[in-house]
Amino acid sequence: MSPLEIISAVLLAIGSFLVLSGAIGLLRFPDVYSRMHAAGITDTLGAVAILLGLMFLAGWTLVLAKLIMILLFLLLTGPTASHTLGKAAWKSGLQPLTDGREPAGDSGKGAE
Amino acid sequence: MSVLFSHYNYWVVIVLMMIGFYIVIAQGNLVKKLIGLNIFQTSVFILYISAGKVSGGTAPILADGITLYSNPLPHVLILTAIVVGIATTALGLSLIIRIRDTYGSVEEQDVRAAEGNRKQESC
Amino acid sequence: MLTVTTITLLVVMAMALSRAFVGPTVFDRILAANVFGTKTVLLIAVVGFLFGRPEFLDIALVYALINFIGVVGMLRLIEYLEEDKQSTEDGR
Amino acid sequence: MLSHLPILQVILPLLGAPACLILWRPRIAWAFSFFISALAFIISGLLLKQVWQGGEIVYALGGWEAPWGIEYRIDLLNAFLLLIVSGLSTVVLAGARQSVAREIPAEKQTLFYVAWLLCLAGQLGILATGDAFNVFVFLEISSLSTYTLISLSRQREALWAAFQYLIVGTIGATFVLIGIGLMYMMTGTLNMADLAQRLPEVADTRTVFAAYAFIIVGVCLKLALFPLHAWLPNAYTFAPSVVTAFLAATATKVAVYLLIRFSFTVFGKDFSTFDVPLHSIFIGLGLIAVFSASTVAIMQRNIKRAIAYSSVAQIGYMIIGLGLGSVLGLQATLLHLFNHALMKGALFMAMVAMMLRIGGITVDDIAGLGKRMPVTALAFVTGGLSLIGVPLTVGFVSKWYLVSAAFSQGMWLVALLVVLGSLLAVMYIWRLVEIMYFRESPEQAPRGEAPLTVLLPLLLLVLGNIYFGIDTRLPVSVTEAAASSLLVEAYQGVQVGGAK
Amino acid sequence: MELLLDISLLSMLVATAIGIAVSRDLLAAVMLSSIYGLLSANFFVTMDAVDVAFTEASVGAGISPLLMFATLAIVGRFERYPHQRALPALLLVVLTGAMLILATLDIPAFGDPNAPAQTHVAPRFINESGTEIGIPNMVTSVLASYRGFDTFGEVTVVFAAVVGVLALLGSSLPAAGRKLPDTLLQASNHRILRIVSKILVAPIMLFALYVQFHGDYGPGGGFQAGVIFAAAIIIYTMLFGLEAAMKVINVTVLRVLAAFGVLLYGSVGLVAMLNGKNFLDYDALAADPVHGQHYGIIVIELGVGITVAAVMMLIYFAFAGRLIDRSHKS
Repeated sequence: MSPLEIISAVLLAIGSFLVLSGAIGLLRFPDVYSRMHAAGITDTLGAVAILLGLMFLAGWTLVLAKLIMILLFLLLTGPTASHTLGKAAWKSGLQPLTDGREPAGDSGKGAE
Repeated sequence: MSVLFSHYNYWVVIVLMMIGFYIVIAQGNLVKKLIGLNIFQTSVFILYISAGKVSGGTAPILADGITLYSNPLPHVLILTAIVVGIATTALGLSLIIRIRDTYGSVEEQDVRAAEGNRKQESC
Repeated sequence: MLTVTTITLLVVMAMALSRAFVGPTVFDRILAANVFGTKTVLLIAVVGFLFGRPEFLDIALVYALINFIGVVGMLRLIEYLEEDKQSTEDGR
Repeated sequence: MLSHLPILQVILPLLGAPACLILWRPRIAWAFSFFISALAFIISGLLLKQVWQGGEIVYALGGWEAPWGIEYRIDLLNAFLLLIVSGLSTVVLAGARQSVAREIPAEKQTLFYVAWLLCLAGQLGILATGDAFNVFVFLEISSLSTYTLISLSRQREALWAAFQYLIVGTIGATFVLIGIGLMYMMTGTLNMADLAQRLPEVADTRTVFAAYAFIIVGVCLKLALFPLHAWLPNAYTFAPSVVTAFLAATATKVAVYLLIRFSFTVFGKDFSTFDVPLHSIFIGLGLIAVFSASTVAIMQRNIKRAIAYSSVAQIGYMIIGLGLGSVLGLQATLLHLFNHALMKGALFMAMVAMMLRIGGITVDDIAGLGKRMPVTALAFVTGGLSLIGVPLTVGFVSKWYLVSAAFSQGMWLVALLVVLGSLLAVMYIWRLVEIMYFRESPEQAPRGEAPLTVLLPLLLLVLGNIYFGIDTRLPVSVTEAAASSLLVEAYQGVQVGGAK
Repeated sequence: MELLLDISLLSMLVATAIGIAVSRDLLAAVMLSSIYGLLSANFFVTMDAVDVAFTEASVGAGISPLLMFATLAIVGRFERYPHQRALPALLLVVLTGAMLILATLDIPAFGDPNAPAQTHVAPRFINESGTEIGIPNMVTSVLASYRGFDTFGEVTVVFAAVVGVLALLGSSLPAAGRKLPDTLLQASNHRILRIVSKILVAPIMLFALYVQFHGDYGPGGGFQAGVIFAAAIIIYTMLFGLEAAMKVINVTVLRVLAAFGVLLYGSVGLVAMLNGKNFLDYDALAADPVHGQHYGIIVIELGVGITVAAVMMLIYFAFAGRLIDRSHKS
């Protein structure tokens, strides 16, 4: 294994871990906002790690350029999407879950 | 057992096809019908593409050092079919919008009922 | 490592899919769809390397684009429906 | 340029449609599309002559020979149908302008002609092509434009009718697509002639059987063969009048053509009549269609709907001829394709004239029409007589061939039932005749004939009904040659099959 | 690994399809159908059909859900009745499915390189297209040249669709100069979204051009490029309103462009005919047949791209216009 491959493997491993933890958050967290928090953050960072890992495998080719394009695109759109989503949820009157009470949004107004 | 391994792909596709077909004929909401139609057609596309796969082959774009390619012909056919599918969907959706304008509903039951009333009136 | 990443991504896709099924609010579903979309982008990229033909990354770029447009479209629809509902309620 | 006729036939309307959209003015669009359609008609006449004299014409598109490329293959069968379709389109289009101006909002009239040209191009494309997948593509062109044409009507039910047709039509087309895919998996080719060569090797597999079943069911959905006919009466009743005239005269013909092409050319007579019990199914369904649809037709108040149900019945006759599976039976079907186009063209064209003057088409609207619009009423009656199959009209010719085909195979029961079915047609036509001639007109009912531009095409169709009923040489000789050329190869196949 | 990918994608597809069937919230159903599109596109990638994956992603997960969302905004979000005639439908479906499964028992095994589909017609495309057409992407070769007439038909289908949509919804398409009350469509409260999208519009169009002209060498081509180009305009329309979009490009121009693309495609065929070859025989376009093929493919792909982009924009405009009409009424 060349050093490049080792770096790439490490990055891929980090990415996989982040993505997986984000997904667990997406499944296990109690309300939209916390799920958004879990998914939004890990999603972007995980994607960055995985794409970086792939870049080390690609070498100096057109593939590298395309990977960078994808990375830039994801970096730009991922947070924007999360932000807009959160804003839309808030505007629709969905309340975040606080101190253990039932989330008001669950099958509440937002689901209608 | 060998049949299972060599054909399971097709069988799953058929199950998909039949789910789509079921939505088209059993569900009354017109938008849902079109969604079902989409699933039905997409599954047929998957059937075609599965038929073009050659095990060990790669995408049919010439590259150095690669000798085994999958069959490009089904890909071409399905490209055409996908376009036909979206054309049908667009037309169907605009019909639905107009139906909603005139009948006030997009449920098959309501539309049929409205039709029935009119027929009785005219008799 | 590519294999492991692929499997992880598949698992994550399945999890996102189940969140999209369960909901419960529509924003959960949109979030799940968004997560699902980005994972698809990554999967295509990784699979390209796994099968040794990584030059088809154009597709991944299209996925990312489509995913973004889809999310925006969904959100606009929700907002439209909300406002529509409010305006009819006001009308009453 | 003569060698390019097969493709010119199709691309003229195909390129005419976008050109028409750019022209935009409705009046110019009408003139332009009429011109294109007439050109296509002339070309199809030339093609028929070429095929009659020189045999099959093959045209490789893009210069790639089949089976790698797509080819057009014109034989007598499709040359004959090309002539019917483009001819009827031209005649109906000639009388369409005033009717369209009355029934369709001004800003949509151009789109109407564009859709008409696309529909024509689609149908001609289906007829001319020798490639199974190309059939699917052109099937969809004609279907999409047909949905558009139907939905352009001012009646609100047309929207629902068009949607129903869209769902059914798409399911049908997808079934055809499945069938083509299964055939491709078994043979590796899409070219019809090539398929015909390679299918016998795998004819005894379940896959090929299923492929055939899916294609037949898909086409029959389009054809509105009983019991898959539910969409047709609505679509025909609520579509704009000229569209009904066009569709009734051509769309079912194209579907029957596909049935013949796939059954006899692609799969071969051996397969479709020996491996699959097709004749009994077709004859049975055909007879049920004749009786059930005719009975329903008797009870309709809207005469457009009555004649639409009669179309379902007439499709039954065509299918019976197919089911007989003999040269004579096939010839009867082909003759009936031609004759049915003439008589339905005349009947629906008469209704175009009525709609233009009276604005309605129910039984009450046409009371006393014999006095108010004598020419139109007479034309309608002549078309009706032809539908019944009275001697000296075209309807008689095809019924005669059908009955004698049944007799020659000893199926006297089928022959008897066919004759009985005609009696039902007498009932629904007589009812309309009675209303038109023996009932008093309502007070202040509009009177006076439709303008000459509508009457002339109508009279042309009526004259066609009578002329070809007396001088039967042209259709009979062409259909005879076409039918035997389709089945003679198959007969050789029978001998091979008998030898093993 | 391929087997694992295959199985997991297929099972997710089945799960999604069932989810669509049972969901009575149409919004969820459309969302799932867009996921279905993504999944099947993924499946196409594992089946080596990169071009198809490209198209399916942009159609099945892109345009078609967008149109459905617009429709839902007009017709409402929930299904009103439970399934009707569920039992007969189920019976029919099971019967058809059983027949199909029986049919598959006799087809060659999945991936079999000796299946007739792989040995009869296809080898010529794989082995000869490199020298006969001279471009590496076989799918483009077959699509644009060997079966160029199918593609001509495909463009015509797209054109037929826009004719239908204009006939049905065209009256809501404002003529130039009409004031549109589309505050609802302007999303003026989404400042970040608007800025980011505005930044993205130009690169997306650039990417569309890349896809258009790179189709000979990789996945892509006129259709995909047209869809992506239209997507850029659609995202702009969604955030800045129909009026703003129509200032950029107006309906009459789009209508002419939609027709022009088809005519461009056809005229390539006619030129070939005038040069004494058959319709769409690109050999006739240059002295050297391979050059001729290349020119022909570039021009017809351009025709496809123009028509598809114009048509998709027109269709979306017609839908959005109907949305405004309706909000204006209420």
